[in-house]
Amino acid sequence: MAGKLTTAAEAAALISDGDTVALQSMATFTAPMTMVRELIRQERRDLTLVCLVGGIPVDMLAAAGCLSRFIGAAVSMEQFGLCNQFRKAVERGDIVFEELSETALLARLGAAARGLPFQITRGLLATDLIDLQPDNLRVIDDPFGGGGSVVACRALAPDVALVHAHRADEQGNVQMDPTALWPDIRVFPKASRRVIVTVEEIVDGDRIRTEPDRVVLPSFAVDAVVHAPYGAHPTSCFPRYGYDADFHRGWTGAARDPDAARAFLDEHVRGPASHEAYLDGVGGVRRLSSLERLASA
Amino acid sequence: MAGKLTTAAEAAALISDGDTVALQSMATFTAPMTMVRELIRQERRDLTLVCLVGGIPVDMLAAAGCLSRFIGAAVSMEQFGLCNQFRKAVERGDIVFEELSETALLARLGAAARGLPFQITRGLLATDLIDLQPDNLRVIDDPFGGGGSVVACRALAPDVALVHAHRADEQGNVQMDPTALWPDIRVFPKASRRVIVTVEEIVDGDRIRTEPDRVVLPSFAVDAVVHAPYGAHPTSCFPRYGYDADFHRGWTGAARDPDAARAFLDEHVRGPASHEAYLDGVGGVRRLSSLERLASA
Amino acid sequence: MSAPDYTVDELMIARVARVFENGDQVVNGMASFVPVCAYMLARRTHAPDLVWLAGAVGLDPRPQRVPASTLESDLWRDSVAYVEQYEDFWSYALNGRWLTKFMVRGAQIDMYGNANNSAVGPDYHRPKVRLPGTAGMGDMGSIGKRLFYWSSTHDPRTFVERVDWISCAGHLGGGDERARLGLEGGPELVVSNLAVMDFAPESKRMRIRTVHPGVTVEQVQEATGFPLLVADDLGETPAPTAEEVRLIREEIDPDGTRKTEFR
Amino acid sequence: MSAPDYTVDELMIARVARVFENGDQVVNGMASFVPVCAYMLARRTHAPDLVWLAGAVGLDPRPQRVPASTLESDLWRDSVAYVEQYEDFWSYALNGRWLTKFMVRGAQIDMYGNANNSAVGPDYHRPKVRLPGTAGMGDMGSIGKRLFYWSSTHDPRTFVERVDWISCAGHLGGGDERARLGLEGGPELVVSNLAVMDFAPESKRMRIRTVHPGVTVEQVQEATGFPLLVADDLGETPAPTAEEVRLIREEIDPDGTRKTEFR
Repeated sequence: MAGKLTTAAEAAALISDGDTVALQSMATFTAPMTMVRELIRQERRDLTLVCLVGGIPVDMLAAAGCLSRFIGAAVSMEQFGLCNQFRKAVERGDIVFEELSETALLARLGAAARGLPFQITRGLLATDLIDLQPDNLRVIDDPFGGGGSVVACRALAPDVALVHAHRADEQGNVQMDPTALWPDIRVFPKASRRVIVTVEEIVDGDRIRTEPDRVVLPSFAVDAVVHAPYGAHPTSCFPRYGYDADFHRGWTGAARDPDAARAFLDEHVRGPASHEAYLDGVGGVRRLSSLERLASA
Repeated sequence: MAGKLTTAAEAAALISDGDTVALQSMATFTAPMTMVRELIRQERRDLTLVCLVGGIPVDMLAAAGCLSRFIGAAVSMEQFGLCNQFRKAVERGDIVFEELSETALLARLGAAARGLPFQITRGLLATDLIDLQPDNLRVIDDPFGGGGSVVACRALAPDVALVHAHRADEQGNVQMDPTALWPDIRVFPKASRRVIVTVEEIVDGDRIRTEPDRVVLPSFAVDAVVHAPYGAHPTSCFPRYGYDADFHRGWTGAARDPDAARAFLDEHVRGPASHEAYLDGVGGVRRLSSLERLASA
Repeated sequence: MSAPDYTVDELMIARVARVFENGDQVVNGMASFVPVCAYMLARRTHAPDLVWLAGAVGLDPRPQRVPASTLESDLWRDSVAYVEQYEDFWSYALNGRWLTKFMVRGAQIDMYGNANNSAVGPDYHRPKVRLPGTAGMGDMGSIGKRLFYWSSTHDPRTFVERVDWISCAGHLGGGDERARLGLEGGPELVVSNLAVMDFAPESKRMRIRTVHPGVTVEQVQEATGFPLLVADDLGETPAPTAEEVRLIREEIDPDGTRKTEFR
Repeated sequence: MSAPDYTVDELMIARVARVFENGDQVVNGMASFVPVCAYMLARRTHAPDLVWLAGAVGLDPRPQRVPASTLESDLWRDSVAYVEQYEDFWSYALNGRWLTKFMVRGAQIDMYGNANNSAVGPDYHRPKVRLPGTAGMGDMGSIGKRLFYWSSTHDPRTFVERVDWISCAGHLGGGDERARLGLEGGPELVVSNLAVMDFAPESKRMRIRTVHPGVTVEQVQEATGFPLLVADDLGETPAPTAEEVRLIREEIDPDGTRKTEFR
C-alpha cells in the first residue's frame, strides 16, 4: 500500500480557502496544533471550523483571520478563559457561530458518516436555537405516532478532518493508548471527505498489530499521516504530556489585544522555521519534560 | 456498591414468560450459553428472541419450545447448517420471524438505547421486507428535501439482554480482551431494560482498572453478573477457546428429528446438575483443553 | 454539628452534595468545581456508591485532589472504565434510565429556570456578549433530566427576568408549558451563593426555599432581576458540618481550586 | 499460461479475484469461501494493496490458510485492526466512499438480479422453506453498492424468473426502476459454476458474457429458470493460470475448504 507519510506543509495543501474543517479540540485536551499552526502560516482564509468544544486553536485561527464560520457546541479554554479573539470576531459579525447542542452536532456529523440525509435527536427541543438554523434543524413528528416530536439534524460533511493521535504506521493505521475518546476522533474523520492525522510516533505495522483493538482509524479512512512529536502542544496528550498552562496564560494575556496577539503568533507560529524550532521556542526539552511529568504525576 | 454476583438460576428469574430477550449470538461466535441452558431448564415460554445472527442457542431454544417470535437478520450455524428446529417451527407458523436487515435491526435497537422513538436507515429500501412490518418500518422523506427516502425503524427495547464476556468485577464492570466486538454486546445491553452478563472470570476492580479502555459495560448498566467459565461453550470465546465442532455436529445430527433433539437436550441441558457437570458431560478437561489449543493455534 | 467556620463555597458544596444519593449516576463538564467537590463529598459521606463519570469519561476515578481543570485527565486518573463518548456516553445519557440528575450553570438564568449560555443581547448574530455556547445543556434541558443549577454569582446580571436566548430549556413560559410540549424532567433546584431556590408547583416560578446563614430574603431579592416567590416554610440553609468542611479542605480540594469559581 | 488442470471452484475464484483492484476495500460474511479465496488470491497477485476486512472485523489479517469458518477468529488472526461493528464498520460501509463492491450469494437470484435469502413460497409467514435471512444483503442492495453475485449451484431452483421475496434489491423490475427510486449501484456481475453473466444496459436483464470452458450456452440456459440474453461478444471464461491454481491449492486453501461450497 502506498505510504501516506507527509509533512505538515504538504498535508495543509489538502485544505483550500473556503473549506469546512472538522478540528479535534476540547477546552485544553488534544488538538492537532501542528496542523493549526500550518494553516495560520499558510494564511488560509474563509474556513468554516467544526468543533465539539473549541479551545486555543479556535482562538488562534480567529486571531489570524482564517475563520468565517464556526459550527459547534461551545468555545472555551476553561480555566484560561473564553477565547477572546474568537468572541470579539463573533460579536463584530466577522465570524458566524452556528451553535448546536452536542447531540445535534453529533447527529449532523453521524448522518454524514453514515451516508444519511439526516439523523434525529431530542436535544434542543423547546430551546431558541432550533429556529436560528432552519436549514439545518427541523422539528418532525414520530411517523409511528406516540413518540412525540424530535429534531431532524441535516447531514454535515466537512471537507477535511484534522486529528492528533499517539501513533500510526505509514499506511495510516492510527492507534491510541488508553485515554478519553471524544467524538472528535470517533466521528469527525468518518464524516469528512479527507482525513489528516498527526501522530506522536510512526511505527511499523507489526507494532500496531500487537493491539489491534486500539486502532481508532483504519488505513483506508486516512489520507495523510504527519509525524509530529508533541504535536498537540500546548494542549494535552494524555498519557504522554499535560497541557501547557504557562503557554495558555501567555496566549490569553496576548489575546486581549490584537497587536499583542499578532506578535504572539509571529513569535510562536509564523516565526519558527520548523516544528523543532517551535518546540525550542516554547521552552524546549526542559518545558516538555515538565509537561510529561504533569501527565504521569 | 452492592455486588451483582448471582447464579445462572437466580439471574434467569429476572426473565419472565413472554419477555423479549436480546441474545448475543453469531453463527458460532460467543453466545451466553449458560443462560440459554438455564432458560430451557426453567421452561420459559413465549419468548421473543432478538439476535443479529442466531446460531445454536436459537435452535436449542426453538427445539425446547421456548420461542414464539424471532427478531433478527439471520439464523444460521454456518458450516453446521441452517438451524433445522428453528426453521421447521417458522415453517409451521409456530415461531414468527420478524426479519430485518442488519442496519434496520441496529437502528431499532439504537433508537431504544438513545431514548428516541425511531432511527433511520437507507437499508431495505425497495425490498419486499418493509411492507411486511408496517408497525416497525415506514418509508419517510428527507424533511430537508434532496436526500430522498429513508426507512424509519421504530425503537425496540428488549426486556432483558444476555451477553457473555471475558471478565467482570462484582460491581458489574465488564471487560473484554481484544476480540471482535459485535453489536450484540455494543448496543443490545443499552437498549434493554435489564442486563445479565456471564463471564469467564470474576476479578477485583483493581484488575479492571489496569485496562479501563477495555471495559465494554460499566457497572451501572449491568444488573446481574454470573461466573461461568467456558460459559460460551459450544460457541467460541476468542481468544480463550474455539467453538466445539463436534458438539455442533452432534446437535445438528440430533436436530433433524424432534425426539433426538429432545434426548440431546435432556442429556446436555436438562440433565447436568451443575455447570461443572455440563462441562464434564461434553468432554471435560480434555475437550476444553483441545478447544483452547484451537483458539491459540 | 455545624462547622465553626466555613465559607460560602463550602456551604454550597455541602448543600449540593445532598441532592445525590446512592444509585444515582452523575457527570460533570468543564469548570465545574462545585459539582465535582459535591460528588466527591457525597461519595465520602452519605452516598459512597454514587456513580461518577468524571468529565463524561472516567468512571469512578480516584483523583488525589481536585485538579485545576474538571475536563482533563488529572480528574479521571485511575478510573475503572474510560467511557467512549460518541456512542457510549451519549447512549447512557439519552436513554432515560441513567444520569437522571444533571447539574447546570448558566450565564443567565430566568424566573422559570431557563438558562442562556449562548449570547447576550437581542441580536443573536451580533451579540453584545458572545457566551461560550450551549454545549450539553442544550441537550440536558430537553431530554427529561432533572436539572439542578448552581451559581456563584447571584446578581441581577445572572438572574434575569427572561433569558435573552433559551439555550437550556427550563420551565419555558412557566405553568404546564413544558409538560404540554411532552418534555419530562426540568429545573428543580437552584443553589446560589445567597440562597437555595426551587420552582413553585403550579406557576413554575422561582421561589426561595432557604436563605444562607446571615443572608436576608431582601438581600436575595435585591440581587435578583425578577420578583422571587418565597416558600411558606422558608428556612435557613444548613451550614456544612465540621466533618464536611474538613473533608473539603483536607481531602477533596486542599489546593482550594474550588474558589476560582468565587472570584 | 492457463493451468493444465483445475476445478470449477478454482476457475470461479480466479475470475472473481479480477473484480477487485488495489484501492478497493472488501468484506466477507459467513460461508463465503469463494470471495475469501478470491480476496486472498488478488492480494497475492495483481492487487497486493486490496484492503480486506475479514468477517467485517479484522483488517488485513494474515490467516495461515482458509479456515472452516469465514466468520470466526481463525480468519482474522494477526489483523492490524479489529473494527468494532456497530458504529465503525457500519459507518464505513454506509458512508459511500469505502467498501463500494460487495459480494452476495442468494438462495434465489432472478433475471433482474434481485436476490432472496428470506423465504420460499408465496406465504411469507408459512413458507415452504424458511431461508437464513437477509442479514447484510438487505442493506447492501439498497445503499449504492456495486453487487457481485457468486453461485456454486447454477440450476433453475437458484436462478428463478422472479424471486419469491426480494430480500436484496437488484434491478427490481428492470429498466430504470432502480434509478427512478434513487438507488445507486446495483448488480453488475454473476459468477456461477457455469458462466459469467452481467446485466444488459437498457433492460437490466441477465446476460451471458462468458461460458466456462467446456460449457455451452445451451447448457447454461437449460440450468436457468428464465430466458437469458447472450452478449454480442460472447466469449469463454479464462481458465485460471497455473500460478493461480498453485496459490489456491498450496498457499491459500491447502485444506480444500472452498470445496464445501461445491457439494
